[in-house]
Amino acid sequence: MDFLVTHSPILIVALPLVAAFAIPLISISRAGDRGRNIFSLVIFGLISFLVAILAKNVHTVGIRVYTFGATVPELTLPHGYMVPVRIIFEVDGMSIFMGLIVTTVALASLIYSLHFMKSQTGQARFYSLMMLLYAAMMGLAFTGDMFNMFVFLEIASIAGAGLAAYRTNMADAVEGGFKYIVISAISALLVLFAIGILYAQYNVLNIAALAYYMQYTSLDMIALGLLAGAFVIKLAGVPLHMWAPDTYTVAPAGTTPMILAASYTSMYALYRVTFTLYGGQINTTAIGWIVIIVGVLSMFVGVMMAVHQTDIKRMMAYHAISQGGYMLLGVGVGLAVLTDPVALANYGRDAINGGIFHIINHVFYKALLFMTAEAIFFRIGTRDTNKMGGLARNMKWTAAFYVIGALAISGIPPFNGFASKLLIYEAVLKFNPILSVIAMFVSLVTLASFAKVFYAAFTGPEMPAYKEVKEVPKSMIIGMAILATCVIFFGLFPGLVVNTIVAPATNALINHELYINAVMGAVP
Amino acid sequence: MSVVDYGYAVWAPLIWIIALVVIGIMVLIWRSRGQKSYKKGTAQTDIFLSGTKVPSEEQRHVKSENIYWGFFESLKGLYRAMMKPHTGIVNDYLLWFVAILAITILILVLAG
Amino acid sequence: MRQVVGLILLLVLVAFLVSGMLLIHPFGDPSPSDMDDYIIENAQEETGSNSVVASVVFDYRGLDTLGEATILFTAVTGVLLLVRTLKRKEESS
Amino acid sequence: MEHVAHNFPFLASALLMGISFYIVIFRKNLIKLIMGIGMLSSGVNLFIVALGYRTGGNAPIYTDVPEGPMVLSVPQALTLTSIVINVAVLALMLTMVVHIYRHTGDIDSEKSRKLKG
Amino acid sequence: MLSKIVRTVANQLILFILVFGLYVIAHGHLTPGGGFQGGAVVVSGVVMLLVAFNSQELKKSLRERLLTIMESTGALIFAALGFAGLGTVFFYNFLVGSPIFGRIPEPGPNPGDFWTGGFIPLMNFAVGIKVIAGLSAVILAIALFANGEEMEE
Repeated sequence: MDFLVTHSPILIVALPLVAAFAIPLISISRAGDRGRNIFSLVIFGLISFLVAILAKNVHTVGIRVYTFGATVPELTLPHGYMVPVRIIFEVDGMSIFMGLIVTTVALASLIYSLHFMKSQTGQARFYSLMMLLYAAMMGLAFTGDMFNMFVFLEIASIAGAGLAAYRTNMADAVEGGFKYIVISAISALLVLFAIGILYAQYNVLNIAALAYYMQYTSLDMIALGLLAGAFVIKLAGVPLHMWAPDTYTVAPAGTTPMILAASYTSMYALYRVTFTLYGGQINTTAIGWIVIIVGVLSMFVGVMMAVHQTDIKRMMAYHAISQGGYMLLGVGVGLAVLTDPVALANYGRDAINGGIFHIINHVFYKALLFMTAEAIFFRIGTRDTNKMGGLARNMKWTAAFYVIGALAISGIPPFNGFASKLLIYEAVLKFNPILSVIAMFVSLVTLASFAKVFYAAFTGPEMPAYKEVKEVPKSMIIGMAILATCVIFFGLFPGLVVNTIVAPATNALINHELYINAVMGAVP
Repeated sequence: MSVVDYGYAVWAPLIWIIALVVIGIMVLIWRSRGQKSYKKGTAQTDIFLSGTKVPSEEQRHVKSENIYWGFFESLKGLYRAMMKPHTGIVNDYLLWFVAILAITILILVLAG
Repeated sequence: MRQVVGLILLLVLVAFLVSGMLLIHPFGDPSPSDMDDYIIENAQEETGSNSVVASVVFDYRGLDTLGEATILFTAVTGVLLLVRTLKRKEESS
Repeated sequence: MEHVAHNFPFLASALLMGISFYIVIFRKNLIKLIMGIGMLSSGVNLFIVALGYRTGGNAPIYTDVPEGPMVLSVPQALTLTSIVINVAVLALMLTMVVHIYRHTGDIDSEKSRKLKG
Repeated sequence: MLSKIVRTVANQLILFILVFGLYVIAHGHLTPGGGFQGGAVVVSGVVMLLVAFNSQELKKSLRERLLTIMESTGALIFAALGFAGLGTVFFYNFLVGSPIFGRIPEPGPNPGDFWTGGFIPLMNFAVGIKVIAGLSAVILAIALFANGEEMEE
């Protein structure tokens, strides 16, 4: 038990890697597909247990550091030196928050895929890539080293692109995957260039050490611009969002939520860079306003494009962009007032709370919605809402889950979307009322567009073509039920969630001295 | 534990749900006091299009592209402007990317 | 039009990059270099390897190399997944 | 001016990045786009490996090394990693381009486009 | 399928390329080189065979099943060497001071001793196996796919 607590940060990342390496061997061995599925489920159960242990540990004892190759995990600095030489994992409230999100979504996606993937070829490599994507996201959330972050970013990009292009018999699938890999490769290379600039000035690669030595020269400005742009295009913020609908639309069912979660791990990387790496040095108003403007644009353009769509998954992808704008708005407001303690205590902390709380809410209900859309595609073989109608008569569970997700995303109480959106409204109203009004209007249009799709797809007379459509199989229903339960629970007990996992994440973002001291020891 | 307290506002879902249930019960009571002679399936409920033949159910279902027709019609200009950047060409995505990078670095350098 | 605006902004970006390059420490004397000095001094005792690069790649930054190998594995898996045979019929497209 | 003479490798890498940006923006051929991405990564690798150079330094390998300073070793390790990453990404991209050509009979990014709006 | 001269020369040359690649892999902790570089050298020989013979001929000898097993095994060995240090810390160089590869060279310039480096030579071997199998699989798969054939599933 003590062993597990000590080594949980690396075990959480290394076990999926080993599982991904072993899955091809297992599925060509005598165990076959069945053995491989059981193996994946067992590994995921173990990892979820480890994540729970680590979360409890981090929330009680504070930041955990893990130095690779040292004689003890806490030995971050070699004796007599003030530079960390080895790679360090640093797990604070924000990291473990992302870890909880990713683990829940990945578990649901895996269970959902089990039946969805039957009668497909290349299943072994599919599950291997899913494991790799999960491991990359966890590593990106846990790492405390800039170059290591770049490596995990690349793993996530390649695995996500391979999964998005899975249906190679459809031309648009390959195109969506290709756009994703091109965007990811170029943004990752710019991140590497920025890392090179930082390394040239301070000769360290550790985030805490960089923040400790940071002087914000004009080279650091260029590096900050490159990092911010690269992470914004990875999290699909307007006007850099155009790849997201193409990729989310074509990705097969279980993987769309995971690619969505991957985009929010890059949002975590953006917060890590802006708050922790640069937060101590600069007056963050400029970068804060950049984030706010990107957020407002994302909310408005995303939702306006979404109402217009007829492809159901494309509409949901545009809504994902629009909801990402809420998070950027909330955290951007907090970032803009970060250097002003009065405003921060007054509303900035609530704004960051709302923005971060919205990440977990949105990932859960958007993953649920994507799964319902893929369930429809699984049964009737089309994503075009013009061809749908009367599906609720035969697919009752899917319709119910769709209604839950739609009410949650459009901020109808008592579902979880309302709790976080209310936080954002209240806080932003004090910062700048116009932004809050825009946010409420966007929420309204969201409800309208989901009502439209619900009417077109689920209600209405029974279409003659879909008379013998059946409900989707059990494993898919279980996968959706997990997320629906989370949505309702988070809606009913928002206070519990905010106080337990969201507040530590906010504190971790605001008090970056703690993050630095965990590695550099003395107070800067 | 179910309550979020912002210091200046409070959101309590359970209380909200209780209120919802109470209102629902009141609505049901009100509805039960309605007209009793209403029967489904009789001539009372048929559609009457001034004698012309009523189309079948499948044709009556409104397709999703026809919903909110007026909304899109009134915002045609906005949508034309908004569809223009969404070309779907990967080179344009990268053009946007480079442009935003340049503007961001410019703003940061100017802000100091 | 689009070409012109794109070219101008591209030139702005390149100008920023070039001006940034002029601000970096002169080519040939990296300063500060604490981390690398530590590694060059202590690599032999700590890892027993003559090649400092090898000790950095596999010992000091071993996780990066694990990630690197993982990336290669990921790419191979993705390529073999994309060129797989579709004989067992997949979902209706 | 002497700065230009000193930092020539850094300037070369920046200009290489600029050229590759021009390629990936204004060349519609997908193969040329992939070549541009390869050039971009070459520029970044050149920049990082040039960061670690010491004037008159030897390779940081103690086997029969002559006396003198040693160049920094971490940038070389980072470049090694990023080169392998670049190989992996390009292989995946080329496979996808072959698929796109199979489906649409064209590798022009505008003519072979299915998703828009 | 090129001319008989080319095929004969390639058949003889592949042996030398293989030996040189293995040398680069084995001395990665003493000289420039290592797992990735040596693996790339070996795969260049595979590419030469691919040019000399055509892809169907090569497919007969390099089966996808074999390549998959080799690659997964190499990756698993590499990860296992990291896990083996878990007694202290992940990636702890636990072989320094042990009989195998455990010697410590005298500081400063020295002629170099093969039995040094802790787990670095073993990791070089694991990465070498992995790179050889992976890159050969990629090249073969793309070559076959471009000719419109398929590797066996």
